[in-house]
Amino acid sequence: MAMIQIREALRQAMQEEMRRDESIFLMGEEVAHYNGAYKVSQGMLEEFGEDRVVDTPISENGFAGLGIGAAMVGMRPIIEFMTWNFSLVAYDQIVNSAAKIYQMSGGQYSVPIVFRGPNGPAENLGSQHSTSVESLFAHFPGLKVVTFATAYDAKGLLKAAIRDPNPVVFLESEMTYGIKGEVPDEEYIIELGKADIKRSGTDVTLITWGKQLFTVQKAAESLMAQGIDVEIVDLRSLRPLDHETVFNSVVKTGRAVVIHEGFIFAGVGAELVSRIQEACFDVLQAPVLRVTNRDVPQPYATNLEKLVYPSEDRIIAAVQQVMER
Amino acid sequence: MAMIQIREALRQAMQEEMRRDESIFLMGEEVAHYNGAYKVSQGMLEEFGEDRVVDTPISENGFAGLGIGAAMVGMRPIIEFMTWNFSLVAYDQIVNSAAKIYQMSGGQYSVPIVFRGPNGPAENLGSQHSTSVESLFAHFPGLKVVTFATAYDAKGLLKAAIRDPNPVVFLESEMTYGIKGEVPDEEYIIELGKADIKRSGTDVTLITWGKQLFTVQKAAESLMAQGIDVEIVDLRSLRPLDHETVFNSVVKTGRAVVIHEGFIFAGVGAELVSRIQEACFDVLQAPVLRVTNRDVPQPYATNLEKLVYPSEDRIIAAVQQVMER
Amino acid sequence: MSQSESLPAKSSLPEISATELTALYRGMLLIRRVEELAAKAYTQRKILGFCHLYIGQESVAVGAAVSTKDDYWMAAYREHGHAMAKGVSPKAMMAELFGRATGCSKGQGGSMHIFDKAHKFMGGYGIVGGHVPLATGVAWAIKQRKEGRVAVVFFGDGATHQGAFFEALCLAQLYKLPVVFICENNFYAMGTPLHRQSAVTSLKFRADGVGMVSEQFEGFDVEVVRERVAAASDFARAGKGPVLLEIVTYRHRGHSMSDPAKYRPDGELDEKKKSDPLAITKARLTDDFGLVDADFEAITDDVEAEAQAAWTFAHDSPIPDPATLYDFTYAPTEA
Amino acid sequence: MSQSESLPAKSSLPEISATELTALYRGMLLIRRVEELAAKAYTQRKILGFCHLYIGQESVAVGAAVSTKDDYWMAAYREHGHAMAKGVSPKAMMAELFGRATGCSKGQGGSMHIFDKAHKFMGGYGIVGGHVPLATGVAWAIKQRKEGRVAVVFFGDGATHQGAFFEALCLAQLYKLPVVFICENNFYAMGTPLHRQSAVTSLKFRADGVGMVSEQFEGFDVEVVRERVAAASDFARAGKGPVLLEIVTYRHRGHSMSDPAKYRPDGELDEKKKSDPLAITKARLTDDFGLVDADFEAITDDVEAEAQAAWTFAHDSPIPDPATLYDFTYAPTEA
Ligand SMILES: Cc1ncc(C[n+]2csc(CCOP(=O)(O)OP(=O)(O)O)c2C)c(N)n1
Ligand SMILES: Cc1ncc(C[n+]2csc(CCOP(=O)(O)OP(=O)(O)O)c2C)c(N)n1
Ligand SMILES: [Mg+2]
Ligand SMILES: [Mg+2]
Repeated sequence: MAMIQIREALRQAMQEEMRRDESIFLMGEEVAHYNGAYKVSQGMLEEFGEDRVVDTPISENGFAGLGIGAAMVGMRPIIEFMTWNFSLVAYDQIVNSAAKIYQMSGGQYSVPIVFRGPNGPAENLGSQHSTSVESLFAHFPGLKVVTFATAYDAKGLLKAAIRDPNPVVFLESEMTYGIKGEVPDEEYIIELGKADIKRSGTDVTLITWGKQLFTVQKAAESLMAQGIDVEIVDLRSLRPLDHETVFNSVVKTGRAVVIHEGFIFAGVGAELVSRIQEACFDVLQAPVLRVTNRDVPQPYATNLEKLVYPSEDRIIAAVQQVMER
Repeated sequence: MAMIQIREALRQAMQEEMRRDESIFLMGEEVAHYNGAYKVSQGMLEEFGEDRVVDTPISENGFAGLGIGAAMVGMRPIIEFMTWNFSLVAYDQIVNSAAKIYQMSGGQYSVPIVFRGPNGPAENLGSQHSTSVESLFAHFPGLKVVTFATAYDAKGLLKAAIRDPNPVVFLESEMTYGIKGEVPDEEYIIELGKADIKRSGTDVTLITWGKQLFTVQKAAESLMAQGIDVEIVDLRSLRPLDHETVFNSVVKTGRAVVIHEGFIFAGVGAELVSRIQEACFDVLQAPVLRVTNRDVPQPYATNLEKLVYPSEDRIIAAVQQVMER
Repeated sequence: MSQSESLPAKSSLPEISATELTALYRGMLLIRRVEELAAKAYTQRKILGFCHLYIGQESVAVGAAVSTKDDYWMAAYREHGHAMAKGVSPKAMMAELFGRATGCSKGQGGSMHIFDKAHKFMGGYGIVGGHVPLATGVAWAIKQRKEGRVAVVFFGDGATHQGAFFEALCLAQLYKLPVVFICENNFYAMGTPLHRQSAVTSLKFRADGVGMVSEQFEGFDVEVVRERVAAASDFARAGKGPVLLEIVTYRHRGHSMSDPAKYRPDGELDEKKKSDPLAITKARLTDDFGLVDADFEAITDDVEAEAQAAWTFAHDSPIPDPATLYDFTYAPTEA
Repeated sequence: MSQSESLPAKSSLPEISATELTALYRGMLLIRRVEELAAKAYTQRKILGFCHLYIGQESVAVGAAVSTKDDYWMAAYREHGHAMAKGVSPKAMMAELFGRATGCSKGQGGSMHIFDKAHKFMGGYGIVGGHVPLATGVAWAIKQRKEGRVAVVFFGDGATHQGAFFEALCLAQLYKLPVVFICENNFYAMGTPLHRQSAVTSLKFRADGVGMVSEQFEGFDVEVVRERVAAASDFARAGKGPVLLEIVTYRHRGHSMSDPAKYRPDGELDEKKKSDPLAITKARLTDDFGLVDADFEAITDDVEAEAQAAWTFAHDSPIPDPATLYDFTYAPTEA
């Protein structure tokens, strides 16, 4: 086991896969000569050369489409969006081409492509640079949507995403690239579509994904101190969604809170709540609550921005609320 | 009261407002000389001239942006998307410019614009032409999202949308433009954000919007015949969402089914379910169910396509299921 | 702008023979007859949804296919002609239009989404301009794998105002990708004539903005298309970079089956029908290659039989099995 | 392509006077000093998020403002200089960077989203190319209302590969809208030099693809910018259509405060600093208008006081009231 940064874990995943399979290439803004806007692809140009680590102009719609076309004829592109905010100019390509070509062609053309990059807010970037896009993609059958919190999960999931024959939206976070975690020396893959119970508990199920796991874990410590034994489910894959693991947990605890960044309205949290209340109706002791962004475009000023995102306090309050029933 | 087609109701709304306010103009593909791809704008070029009823090239991102810029300096554009499927190439403009400019500018620039056109599937158009976009826009604070089923609602809501100082996503349906309904001779406006109870009942609340109202109404007839007294809530506005009306109904009936076209995953239906289970937890006799598209890109073949959309049968089955609890 | 290079005046193709030109004529006629049957089936509601006919433009697809038989093609939603020119069987295509399990896209795609991997026909697409970037990706793969192929992508005049089209041109030129961009300028995007879509009505100029080689020509004569597309594909195949061809053409029918096309100026259609590709090539075969009425009758009979067989096949084919509904959402993950 | 027209060699502006040029010099210096303070505040974490400095490019915004004082401006995220050139007070801007309630965007926007309606400064925007279409809409309104104004939109070389940019050009030219598109070609989009972004490195050629008048020139000398932007705005104001100007410039700092800019070839920055706009104009004022050291000292003192006052104002201003969190999502519906 080595302790490495998340950016290194992601890089290792790409490197190992690229060594194994010549059809994989990485393309995006600043990924090659600049070594990545957030240094995820550091050194990869040197190892793989300009044909496989490719800088693009600022033409997301164009190069997303380029990747899809290449995937149709058997390449395995990894398309980096400098951040997912900028994927919205390429939205049509992802949801109307990548997600639908396998279906439209009656199964003749699959689209083995990974779109990856940092999702969600960093700090003080204002409303155009802070969007969490998961629900915008997870809405669409034909896409897979994957995210992670730890270095271990980052590497194993990215390798699985690269090997998947379907388009995968892979969501990282600018804020956690530098966080270290243990990663095995030997090769491993984490199957897509499997949630991970990051902590077992009996009183209440906290469901989350991505970097919110860290906030949830901190809140969990306070809650434990208050004698509330929480179970933490880290979804990892949003589509396919491992509702079995979620349901099993809620059946055990009888209570659930979903915590995620991004807007609440028709978010992935809403999907979870809907499924839980349907499957676990008879065991639920309290309504399932959501802790998400406040329903406003993200303001720049720090004091306002902090009010917007899920916080330890808000998570604790929500858990207390469901425990009171 | 006159019986008019929905397309006429929409046209009247635009005409009346354009006569009243010179700053309004209609822009989109084929809206002028061709009189509208679906004839909604029939005759409007003749009445208002080329400066106010404007044909565009196939540049949705461009002309959506044009509308937003014009709105910032006091014009009131109505931007028609030939269908909302094609709005996805303009997604960035709508969610990153229109939705956020009021906020980014600290309230200096409002964006009074209506984006309108047919949403959702028609028949046998395949997967790229059948997307229901409501959740993709309703997700974003800063936008309003409005839809309707009847001619009466169409006119009153479109007039309100045009007068609203915020960007409004206004969703119509190709399939219902020809349906007639009564519309008063005198002027009226329907406030945005108010649901309408299309039928009162006591046993179960059916919540829907847009053209699914008609399927729901048909299902309701069968259900009534089985002795199940349904209440039908037509949301009309998806954002802001009139959850008060919904909650009041569910408090009365204790049961709810949400019916909508489009994909289920993180749809507006999920938002409704989440809010209902939270607000009405103690009165709910059964889980809230959703009847939506099957989770596949829409196939072309009629027999498959029919399986995908919410049907009377599926609605009836869902209602029976919640009634059995 | 300073176009660094222009296409050579002459392609690598040999002079056309009677046999070859006859085959091209037959190819065009087949498209026309199959589409006429499709139109009939549409009015009988055997074909549903949108149905965009290619009638009048056949020379473009058929001429383009000569030099690019083993290359990759993509087109928009008006793609029946391209599909058949590329080798897709009329049966499999007609069955697709009928929404049958035997359709080339298994009944999943319909008229706008004809796919046939065996013939490297990579689809019809419904979002105007949206497929143009895909072709740059195919070309990317070709270049990396040194396949010696080209990617050919067809789109209309209306698509040349889309950001996706522009970005694709930018990328193709930057990376010197082997793409032949074929703009079929039929002067209308639905009901809007080109001069009300664009300030520049010669669309080959779009290439100037990105430094790409381009050429405009009339495409009613299949021999001209054959020759100039060959010149373009020679160029791209040789690694010299992409080419934008603007091929001037005309559609005889409305935008789709539901468009009465009342926006045409009086007499325009009649005038344009004088340059019907079938008539031009028939005249040439008669005048210069000595074909006689009996030859044309034989071709026509043969084509009509093939078209009719397509109808029969489609008509008699089973509709998709409802049990397959979920089979086309995700490709199965290999073990 | 056949550019129908080119800009007149001479604008309607009078010859520049000592007073005017001194004011332009002062304007450029003010931008520089305020940004230097912003950089300092950034390193002290008083300014957060992204912070893109305009240092080195000041001549473009300041020169452009001369003929477009009462016109509408929009810019990207590197817009401090444009904002101040357009009249936004350094205090209100600095307070915005500090995230204060007194900021021109009330602390909602930050460095990338400076807005000031009173000065027709319609914002900085964060999605590359995304604001370019907005300017066509402003121009649409101008044209309909016969305001006699123009819309001026600034963007970088990197934005000229975006579909949004291209579609905006198409629309502006089709409708003959009074827009002056100003591409500030500083040869880098983040770390990528222009020749690796685009096959065409003279970006004025983008205009050729849509038939628009365009011109490229070096913008280090504020007088040149003043004159050529005036020629362009004369043209657009007269209803002759939009213009694309490619103004060659250079940024002295990294892309943003967090970019060390190691990608520059050795010596490039030093070489470019020889054409620092401040130095050029200072020399001209000295050589041709007789300004002496004391004059420059007075200007510098004055500017430094103003910049310092901006810092103090920002620093002493209150942060936004948390109770206002929900006030900026929707404009209130009138009764
Ligand atoms: C992005 C987008 N906008 C609008 C449409 C609706 N639409 C379908 S075809 C068409 C006209 C296209 O014209 P052109 O590209 O010239 O092709 P042609 O039909 O002449 O072959 C339009 C506007 C669409 N499919 N996609
Ligand atoms: C659509 C989009 N893609 C990527 C980015 C990230 N990004 C921000 S600035 C920038 C470079 C822009 O370069 P240029 O347009 O030349 O402007 P300059 O920074 O030189 O002023 C990039 C890639 C973005 N903001 N928006
Ligand atoms: Mg056309
Ligand atoms: Mg630049």
